[in-house]
Amino acid sequence: MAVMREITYQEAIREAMSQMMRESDDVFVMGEDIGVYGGAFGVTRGMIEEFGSERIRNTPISESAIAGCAVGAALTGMRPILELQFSDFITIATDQIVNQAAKLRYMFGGKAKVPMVVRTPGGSGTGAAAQHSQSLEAWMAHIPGLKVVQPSTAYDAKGLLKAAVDDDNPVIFYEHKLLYRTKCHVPESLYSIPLGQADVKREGKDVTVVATSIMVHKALEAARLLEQDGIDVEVVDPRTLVPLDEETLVQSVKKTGRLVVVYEAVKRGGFGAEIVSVIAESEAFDYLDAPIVRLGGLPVPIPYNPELEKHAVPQVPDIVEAVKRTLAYS
Amino acid sequence: MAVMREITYQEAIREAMSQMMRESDDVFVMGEDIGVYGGAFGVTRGMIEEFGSERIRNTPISESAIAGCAVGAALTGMRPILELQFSDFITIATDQIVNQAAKLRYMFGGKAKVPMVVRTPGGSGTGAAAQHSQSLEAWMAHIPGLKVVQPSTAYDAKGLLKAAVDDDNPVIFYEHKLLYRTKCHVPESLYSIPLGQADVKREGKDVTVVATSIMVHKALEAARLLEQDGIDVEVVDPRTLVPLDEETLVQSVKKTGRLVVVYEAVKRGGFGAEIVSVIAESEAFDYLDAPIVRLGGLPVPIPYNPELEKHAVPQVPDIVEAVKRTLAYS
Amino acid sequence: MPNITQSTLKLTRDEAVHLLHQMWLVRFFDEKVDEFFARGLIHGTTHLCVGQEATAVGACAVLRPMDKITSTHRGHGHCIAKGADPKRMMAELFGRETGYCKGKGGSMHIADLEKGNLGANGIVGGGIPLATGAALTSKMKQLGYVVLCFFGDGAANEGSFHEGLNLASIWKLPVVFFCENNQYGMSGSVKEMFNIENIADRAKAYGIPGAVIDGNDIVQVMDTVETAVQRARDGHGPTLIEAKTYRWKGHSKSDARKYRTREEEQAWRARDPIARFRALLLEEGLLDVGTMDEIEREAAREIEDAVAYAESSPMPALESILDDVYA
Amino acid sequence: MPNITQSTLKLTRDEAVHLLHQMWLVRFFDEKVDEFFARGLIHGTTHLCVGQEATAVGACAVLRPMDKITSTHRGHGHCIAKGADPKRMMAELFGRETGYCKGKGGSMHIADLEKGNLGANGIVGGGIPLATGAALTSKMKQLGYVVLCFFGDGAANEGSFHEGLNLASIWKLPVVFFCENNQYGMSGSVKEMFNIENIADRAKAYGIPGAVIDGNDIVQVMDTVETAVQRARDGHGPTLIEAKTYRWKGHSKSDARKYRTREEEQAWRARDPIARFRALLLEEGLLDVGTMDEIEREAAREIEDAVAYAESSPMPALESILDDVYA
Ligand SMILES: Cc1ncc(C[n+]2csc(CCOP(=O)(O)OP(=O)(O)O)c2C)c(N)n1
Ligand SMILES: Cc1ncc(C[n+]2csc(CCOP(=O)(O)OP(=O)(O)O)c2C)c(N)n1
Ligand SMILES: [Mg+2]
Ligand SMILES: [Mg+2]
Repeated sequence: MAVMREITYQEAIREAMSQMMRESDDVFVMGEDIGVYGGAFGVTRGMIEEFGSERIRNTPISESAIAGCAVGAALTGMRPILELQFSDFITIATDQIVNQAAKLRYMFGGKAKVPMVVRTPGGSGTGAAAQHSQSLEAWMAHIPGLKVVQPSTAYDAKGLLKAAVDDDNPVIFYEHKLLYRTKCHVPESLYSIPLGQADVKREGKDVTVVATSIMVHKALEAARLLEQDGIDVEVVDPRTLVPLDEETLVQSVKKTGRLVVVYEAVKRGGFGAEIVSVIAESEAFDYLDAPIVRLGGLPVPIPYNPELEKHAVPQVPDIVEAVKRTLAYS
Repeated sequence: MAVMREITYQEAIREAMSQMMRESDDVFVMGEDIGVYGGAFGVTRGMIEEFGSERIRNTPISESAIAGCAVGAALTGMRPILELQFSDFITIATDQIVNQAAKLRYMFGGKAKVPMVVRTPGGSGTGAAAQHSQSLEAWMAHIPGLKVVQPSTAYDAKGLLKAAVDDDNPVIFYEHKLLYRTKCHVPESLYSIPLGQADVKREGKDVTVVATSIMVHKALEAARLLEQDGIDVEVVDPRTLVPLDEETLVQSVKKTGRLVVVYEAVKRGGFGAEIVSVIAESEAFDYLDAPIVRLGGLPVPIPYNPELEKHAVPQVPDIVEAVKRTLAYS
Repeated sequence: MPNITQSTLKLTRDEAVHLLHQMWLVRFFDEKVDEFFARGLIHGTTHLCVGQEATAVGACAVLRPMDKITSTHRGHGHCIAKGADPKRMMAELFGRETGYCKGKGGSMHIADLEKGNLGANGIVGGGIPLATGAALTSKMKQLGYVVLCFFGDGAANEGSFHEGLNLASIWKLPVVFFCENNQYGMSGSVKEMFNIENIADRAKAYGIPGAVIDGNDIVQVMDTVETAVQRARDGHGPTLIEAKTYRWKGHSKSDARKYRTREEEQAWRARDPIARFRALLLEEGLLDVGTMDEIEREAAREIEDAVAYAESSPMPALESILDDVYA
Repeated sequence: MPNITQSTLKLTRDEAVHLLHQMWLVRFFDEKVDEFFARGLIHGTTHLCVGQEATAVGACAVLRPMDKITSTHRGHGHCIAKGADPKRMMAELFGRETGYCKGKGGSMHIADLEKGNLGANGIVGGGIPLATGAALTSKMKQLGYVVLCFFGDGAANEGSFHEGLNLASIWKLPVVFFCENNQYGMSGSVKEMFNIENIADRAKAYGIPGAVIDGNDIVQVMDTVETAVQRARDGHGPTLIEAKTYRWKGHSKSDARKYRTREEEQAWRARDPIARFRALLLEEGLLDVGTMDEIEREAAREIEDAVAYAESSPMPALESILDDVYA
């Protein structure tokens, strides 16, 4: 049996971009410090050497203009990939993403399309504090016209990025800083994972844990621990928030009768609330044997101190405890 | 009995601002066209004549700078009220509101305070189409450090605005364009309605309808229609999303056993999802006799055509139907 | 910094006819819209460019069909000037299925991609980065087109103006930034909102040429835009043009115009760009009064036709509401 | 547009001692931080201002205690120069309860409100509108203070720069915009990101004075800032100062500095602002070598003390995480 190649999440993203750029001249990357610097997290490292500065476009620190420039380029036939250095900076480009990219097609009666991808790292854990550690994917998922992707593994990242670039709509592609160095098997050739297909990362029958991004890994670890107590956890990774694969979520809950939703974003108003609501409104409601449990970030800006920082978002023991709590309910 | 004075929502807001400005020199208003023009919706009409252009500050069309300027002024001892002409334009000032105003205090270890109010009209119904009709309050409610208010009546608007200006934190105060001309009794003297107190706008025992902003009025109208069918609807208006009066919501659902949540914002990822989740996680879960029903906006940008525009957000018949649906469930 | 020099453009008779006809179309279109709004027949809000016909028509007149524009909330003139059909524009304002946006966009969002109009924009300054991006496509794909970006004086104080012009300058993109300085934002006067005489002076901040022109003189507009377009097409990057003009009407439907005097309005009405163009054509002997009157009547008829078309067009089906969110 | 003229500032001996001491404090602080990061003893990221001591110290030296500053991600120098205690700064970097932000802010968010430092900022350009607002308070309450707003060359391409400067100009606010042009953003060179020679030329776009100075010459920095501060205090509004300087270290902790040459770095190191100031003081006969060496040693000791203080300070309690979100 051949050894399966393993590469990092970061390499998978770079590989996907490079392969797509080789296939189509319409695809290019723009962003701050993505040239010789290789991007703040090294994702584009080496790409300017292969593709040159016309297609790996280093931009000024002008998030609003570069986002709008991507929209204008997409509207006229290019397929730009915009690297926004930190997802917190979407706050500076919000108008261009939310009022322009998301709405142009509809406002124009269907005559335009805006095929662009905003790749941007979210999440805490690097000690960069409150303005560089947010998880604001719920905002984007609230906006009709946008699609929202949150890959949790290198494999998913490559395939979902291919689908995102091929998609004719603006896609916000949330990477997670702490996942960049995680590895798994990733095929060399280009492949696509359709947007809107959840992935059951672990099958189980006792309780469903729906987790996104880095929380998928924490949920899997919690599942391994719980297995020792004879608890069989199903871990479902939606992978894309928009479109959301409601069917897979509903089926899982109907099977297990218990639901824990785990996300890193601030709990209040996070996308987990939407997942809870989808279940509470669905036919799965009748199958619920316990109240739904939601684990999300504390209602605080992300603090700097490393211990506080960890404490601000759900950790493995929190998930273990939540699963036990929901199972104890009767 | 003396006749009770009725004034409009718009007048109530103006009166509150004027009374507070007479009481304190620290309070002032800034925004686009709020001077002789009186603001895009006429809310500040006449104020520049009383308070002069130093305290009713007409700004350039620079949403990011004026929001940041308000933050800087608040940080150093003023209590600015920023009128953002349309709440959609928060997208241009997002960084200053979300990364600065909301977080400064925490990031500085509690040494700063940012007592500012952003007053801004949201909602559809004026034919202004997709870039001028959004309801993005869910975004702000997701951000620790911000408070979020959505008054549904002139009475509430005056009292909540007083509380918002007195509050030492940044408060996003969402007005609704279609409510500006609605009237009700409003006391002349200044009064405060504490942030975080829901208001039961109508008591009932069969089903709880939690509605926000203009949907409160639609829910009340639906309740009147349903009364004719012998259905007794309780209408709860949270009034402030942050802080959220969870207690009142939970008690109401425990009483009625059925919940319909109605909001104008896009259903997917709207704040109604948070309300559903709060109930689904609470002790009220056990009292639920039917799946929760959520009514929110369709997943579309707000269209221009008036019929389509109405169709994009919940209307009275939708609420009537939803209530009947939840009651039919068994 | 290079400067744009004015020369006298030589117009052919056909061009003169076309330009005058377009100016009247723009004027009559917006006057008709004004009337319908007043009568409550049109929904929403609108921003009329009556008095500003020379900028829209003049600037678009020197573009090639493949060239593109980005427009603003005050965009009917740009749209007509770039070749749109007033019928489908009026239908859009009436919210009809036959409108440019199938009734979903309304006045602030009319786009006509086939003719190269990348759309009006409800966000002040919102079109500036878009124009930059469209110019980037032209450059990267070597398509040879130029993008003309319209915006108002008010927009020049948005961050998107600053960032967009800088980006276009450093990347030498084929875009012309055309500021219609009509002296006011909604109510904010340029005298209060700027501490400089000319907005075009900001060109220096980006190392690009700037030009201040009389926006009510269509020949000057054409001349200046042509030089800037040529420069852009030749790969030398953007230019910032500021055309001084005036909107005769209020900002939008309900505007008591307290922020300006009736005298000021009269003074600007006396500089009517259409009357001035007529006088020039007469002086130059290009067109006689009878011909010009007929052009005017013809334009008025077209707008009546547009109204009839709009009124008789069907409303969009309610179910269409869910269409066209995603491609 | 008025221009700022340079004159030779006369320093007293005490002032000289103070300035030199501060420059060394800044340098030693950041060199120590660099070392601790390399050894993995400090968490997160950091941006060092080694090589830029003359701008921070010079600009703050001419401020009064009541005056305020806004700072940036590269803010340790500004903070020390405005009077902060290095102990509490270092404690913050160590995430301790005794730090300026109780361990919640870290390097990018240190603020010292008592001394008038309204905070570093993790958002490039984010502090510019804040400075404008703080200046508005001064004006509205007639408090007489001036706000000095630090930002980098990279920030000058953010929309907040444009909007903030325009607002401060039209409202004639008491604020001085001080651009530390260290030639690069993270990796983007000013040569690529601007199509103009001097960022200060952008002052013309707002009708305010601009000045380009040698940011490694502390006397020139003081001189220029003093003129601008006086102008602001007198009610004449803002000034834009551009100080050309250089950061000796990489942008942040992991930077291979591929975007610039080692030769360029050497050339700038040769213009060391501290060495130049020492040479000047010697030349003017204000301080002798022995005294200057002692100042240097004293500063080094203070930074050692700061480290000891930080290391021995307690970590914040986990429960404190929920504190201070709301007032
Ligand atoms: C970002 C943004 N801010 C404010 C508004 C509200 N608004 C619409 S038009 C306008 C004035 C624009 O002035 P200018 O750019 O000079 O264009 P004009 O209306 O004079 O043509 C304002 C403030 C808006 N649509 N978008
Ligand atoms: C809005 C925003 N964009 C990007 C970044 C990432 N970033 C941090 S510092 C920096 C470079 C800033 O350059 P400059 O303003 O010249 O300051 P310097 O680092 O040179 O002192 C960048 C791009 C950020 N923190 N904020
Ligand atoms: Mg204008
Ligand atoms: Mg720099």
